[in-house]
Amino acid sequence: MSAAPKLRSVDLSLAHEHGLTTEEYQVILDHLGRTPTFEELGVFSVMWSEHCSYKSSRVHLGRLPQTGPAVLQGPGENAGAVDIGGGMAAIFKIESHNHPSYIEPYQGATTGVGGILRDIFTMGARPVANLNSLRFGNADHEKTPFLLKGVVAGVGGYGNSVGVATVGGEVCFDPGYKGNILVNAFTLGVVRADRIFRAAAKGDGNPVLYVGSKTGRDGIHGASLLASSEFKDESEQMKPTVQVGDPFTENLLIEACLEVLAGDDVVAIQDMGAAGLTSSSVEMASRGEVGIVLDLDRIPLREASLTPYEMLLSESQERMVLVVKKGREQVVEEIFTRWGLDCVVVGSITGSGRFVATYRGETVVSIPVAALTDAAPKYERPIQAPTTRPAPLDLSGLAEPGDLTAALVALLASPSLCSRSWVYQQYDCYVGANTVVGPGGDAAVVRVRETGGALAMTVDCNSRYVALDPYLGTQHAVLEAARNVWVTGARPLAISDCLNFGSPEKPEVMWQFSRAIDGMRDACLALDIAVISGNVSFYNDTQGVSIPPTPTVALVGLVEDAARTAKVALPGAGAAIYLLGEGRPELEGSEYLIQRFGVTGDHPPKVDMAAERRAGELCCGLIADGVVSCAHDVADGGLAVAMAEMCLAGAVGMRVAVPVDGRADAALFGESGARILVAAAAAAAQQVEQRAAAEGVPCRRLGESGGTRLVIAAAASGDVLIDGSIEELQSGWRSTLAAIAEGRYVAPRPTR
Amino acid sequence: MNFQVRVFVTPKPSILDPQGKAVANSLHSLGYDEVVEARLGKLIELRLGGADREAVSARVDEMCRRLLANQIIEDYRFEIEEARS
Amino acid sequence: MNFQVRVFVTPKPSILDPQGKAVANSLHSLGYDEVVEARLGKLIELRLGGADREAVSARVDEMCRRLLANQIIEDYRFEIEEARS
Amino acid sequence: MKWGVVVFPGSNDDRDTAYALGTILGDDVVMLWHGDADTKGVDAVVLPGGFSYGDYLRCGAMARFSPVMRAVAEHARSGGPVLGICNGFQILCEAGLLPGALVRNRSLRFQCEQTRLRVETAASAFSAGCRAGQILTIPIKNGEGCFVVGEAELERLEREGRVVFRYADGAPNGSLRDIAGVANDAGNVVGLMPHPEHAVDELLGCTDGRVIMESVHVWLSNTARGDTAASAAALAASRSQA
Ligand SMILES: Nc1ncnc2c1ncn2[C@@H]1O[C@H](COP(=O)(O)OP(=O)(O)O)[C@@H](O)[C@H]1O
Ligand SMILES: [Mg+2]
Repeated sequence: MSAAPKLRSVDLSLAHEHGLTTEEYQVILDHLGRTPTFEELGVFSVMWSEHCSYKSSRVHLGRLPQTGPAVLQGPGENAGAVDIGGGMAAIFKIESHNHPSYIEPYQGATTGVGGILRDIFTMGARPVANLNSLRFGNADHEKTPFLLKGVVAGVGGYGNSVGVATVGGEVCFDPGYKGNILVNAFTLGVVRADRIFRAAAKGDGNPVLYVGSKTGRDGIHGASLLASSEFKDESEQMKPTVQVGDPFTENLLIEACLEVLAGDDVVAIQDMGAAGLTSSSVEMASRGEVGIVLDLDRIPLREASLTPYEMLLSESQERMVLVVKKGREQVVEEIFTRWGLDCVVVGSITGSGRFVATYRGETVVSIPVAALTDAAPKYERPIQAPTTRPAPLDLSGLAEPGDLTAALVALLASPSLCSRSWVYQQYDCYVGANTVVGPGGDAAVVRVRETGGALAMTVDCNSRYVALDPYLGTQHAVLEAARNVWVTGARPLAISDCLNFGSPEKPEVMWQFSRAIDGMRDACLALDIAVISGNVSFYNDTQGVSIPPTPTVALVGLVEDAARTAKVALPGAGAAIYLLGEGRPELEGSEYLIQRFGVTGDHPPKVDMAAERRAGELCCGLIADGVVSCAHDVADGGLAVAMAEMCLAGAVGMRVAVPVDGRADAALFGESGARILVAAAAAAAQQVEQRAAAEGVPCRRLGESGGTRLVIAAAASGDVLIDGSIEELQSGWRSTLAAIAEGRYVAPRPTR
Repeated sequence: MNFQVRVFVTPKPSILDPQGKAVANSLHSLGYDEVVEARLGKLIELRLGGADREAVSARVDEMCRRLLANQIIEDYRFEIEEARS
Repeated sequence: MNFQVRVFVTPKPSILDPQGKAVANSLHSLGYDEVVEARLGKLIELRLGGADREAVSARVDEMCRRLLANQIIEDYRFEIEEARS
Repeated sequence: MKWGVVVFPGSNDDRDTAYALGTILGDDVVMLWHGDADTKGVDAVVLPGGFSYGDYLRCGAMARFSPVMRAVAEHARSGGPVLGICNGFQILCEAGLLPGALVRNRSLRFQCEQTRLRVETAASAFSAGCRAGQILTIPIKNGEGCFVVGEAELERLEREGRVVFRYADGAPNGSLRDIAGVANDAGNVVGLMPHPEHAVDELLGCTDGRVIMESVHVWLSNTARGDTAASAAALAASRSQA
């Protein structure tokens, strides 16, 4: 068929090298009624890859709640959309870029950020905020400094330059990620609800435009894991190469695309993400139930020697495909040209229902679109609960520390709980001029000028909880995210999830996955929120060992009045400190247990969703009504750490008495959920108590802010448990992350 | 003996070089139309001691592989000169 | 004719070069104690056409002065080679 | 009062600057496209922050050749106020409208944080509304914010009272003598690394940046009223102190 030299003739063994199974190859033969061309095999292999087809996860994802009164667009488009009032919508999504970031941390992170940004502005929304969720091996692992520095510089390098504020995120260190780090990137954009763009190609004869950077050999088969030694023999040049991000071009793409989309000329638009030109064209055709024909001779190339196979599969960054109304191509081209971007007609929409590509006058690909999408394999992978369980917690062997202040100082200086400022100070959190609450608190809060309201957003997952119990652990992830949003004064709207797991071919991983989905579903139902977008990342294994299951939850909430939000920092002396909700004496799963004793117990903290919701909604209501403007949830590190964080953020001390039932360390460092600390000015204290009583939320006045020390006593006995100055508390807290990045961090040994 | 080493680290030919592209564009807009391509790399100048040229070469090659170049996206070369001083 | 030009842009000796220092420190911590100093500069490779070496040299010198180097903080040199092709 | 905010390819803070000047301060604002050699009759020009042309070769190196910069230089020569913020400061240095250059932060990292600035002189278009010695809290966000300049030029800057802003708690980036912002010899062109446009909105925390932008009103009314004499006198007075 093609005049271009064939690299290999197509047979079963080549199909295997492309990651297709014998059965899958047979299905391809049946669909085509002939042997596929080399290019067609490439197209099938990427479209049917786990990454593009969700073949192992699709049967489970359907269990997630995907609709609701606020949902304008659920899963299925480039990103999801929710109604935020005033005729406006928020578009958001989280996505993984794990493997590339392990290979080349800087470029892996940049291209991760670039990719998720494109998913947002293709929907017509201006990206306004980025979050990132990062997981590395243990803090003292030899590769951690290199990976941490590279990833953080990459996230910042792209976001800062492209001009979108990075307002929050999370960073975790755990030996379980030492061979497979996680880099999950989130972007949120804002758009008028009636101007949301969807990517369904339509209109026989409408031209297809290629916009943005030229195509090179970047990341060919990045999505489908190429395993072909022949390629290397053929030529060194054939090796798949790392993608490099170009934030400057992306910046121009954003401006140009938003300008084009403000007009009335575009039918559909889609970025070229994983599997590049192929998947973007096929997905648009599939959504619109049309065919598409591409003339590969017109693809702008970085190197003339690219083969049609490479053009179809290249993952070069900063490229988009547009379907434009016939006759309007010039208007569109002119805008892109003014922004200095390549814009070329490369094909058209057809009524054939086929994905067709021609090269030098010959047809190299002709496949029914449905065969690539709807007919893609879908697997019910075997599921098997693990047979071994961690040992239940036996507290008798774990001596309570004599010096609880020192224990708190050590906890604050631990890699998990220390200040993240070394990370987020490398990110521009100001650009856009809407950041009401930036990084350093719970959720970030970004104003929406068009409505006078604001959006709160956070990413959370405690993978230690998930490893102990995927069902409960995932509920915790949703609930912690919700709490982080509630305490800023926002009402949770919807989530986007990034499900990072090991190989789906392992029954135990599929069990974790399935249980995590159930946990996410039940938590979402309890909170009346939907999952509107997300991403599944399987095969996070090294040498047969899977990462801890990590269903990262990105949650977005709505603040009605941007002037009514709360921060973590204590406002000053004389405020009454209240605890909303109540804890149990439980240490299971806590940061304290693992740091100090090196054990976890056999289950995470208990979950009480009704109590979570009551406490959260009370707190949110108090903030929205202007009663309190300082709130912080209790999460990793427990009550004492949460109090210390409020003192450190505000540079003000507090003197409190806490209930102790049994061990003091459990009261101070246990991680029971459904608890929120608020600080209320003296005049508002009564209101807090009355509203808590009316809403049935346990509410206890613990003490007052003031001075320069954190003093925590036991309520019943009056014994002082913790007494530390702000300087003492922050000594290690401030410096640990820089020490990790510079390879100077030495982990203390657990004492037992 | 003292040596002066110049290490050249350049983006691999097939890797996108946004910086080089930008330099070429700028040169064009300044009227230097004769420029066909620009690529931007790093120059690392090292002053170091060593027994002889071969020994230095082996060490510098190791430095390049371990630290100075990222071979996933970059190539390197170096030149060794005996230092005058 | 076609030429291959390599432009070297280096921080002026009087300007502090924190990147060079960081490279030297990293090399030391990897055990390369023989390294006395490292300085980090830029290498700009140009492919361009021109009548002859002199003409190219004059043009490239101008490019350096106008765009490629900032003479407040940087020095530049370049080498011209006739391209094989 | 009408401002022009220049839009280079890769400018990021251009819209934020226009918001600060227009919505918050209530002045008129027009955007000036990099490709047009025209300042459209504005009273003052801002070169905003961002990554013009990706800052790929050197910060500001490519932007200085934009057609609009010819018009900006002309505006500056005739005494019109020009403010360069962050990338804008870098561009002004590259263009030779301000002395010195901005190089990589000593930390080798991008740094985004609040800083405290000390106003060193009221004798510039963008400090005329301040008191010398006044402390302003304004954020920085840059990777190349370390100001360097030759020895002789540095002494001249100091002697002539053209160091407009200094980091009050020590330079976070290694800047010579903690310099955060400088002026040209007439005082009408000012560049600074911190972002006053990101410190104007009550809701977002801090409003110390307003006085920098509002200074231009004072400067222009001095110039209009007394002619250049008033500002020249102020300039001379502050220089003789220095
Ligand atoms: N990778 C990151 N990028 C930006 N901000 C981060 C990152 N990691 C943590 N942060 C910020 O640091 C603060 C503390 O993070 P974390 O301890 O995870 O908060 P929480 O326990 O409330 O979820 C938050 O404001 C968070 O947004
Ligand atoms: Mg929190």
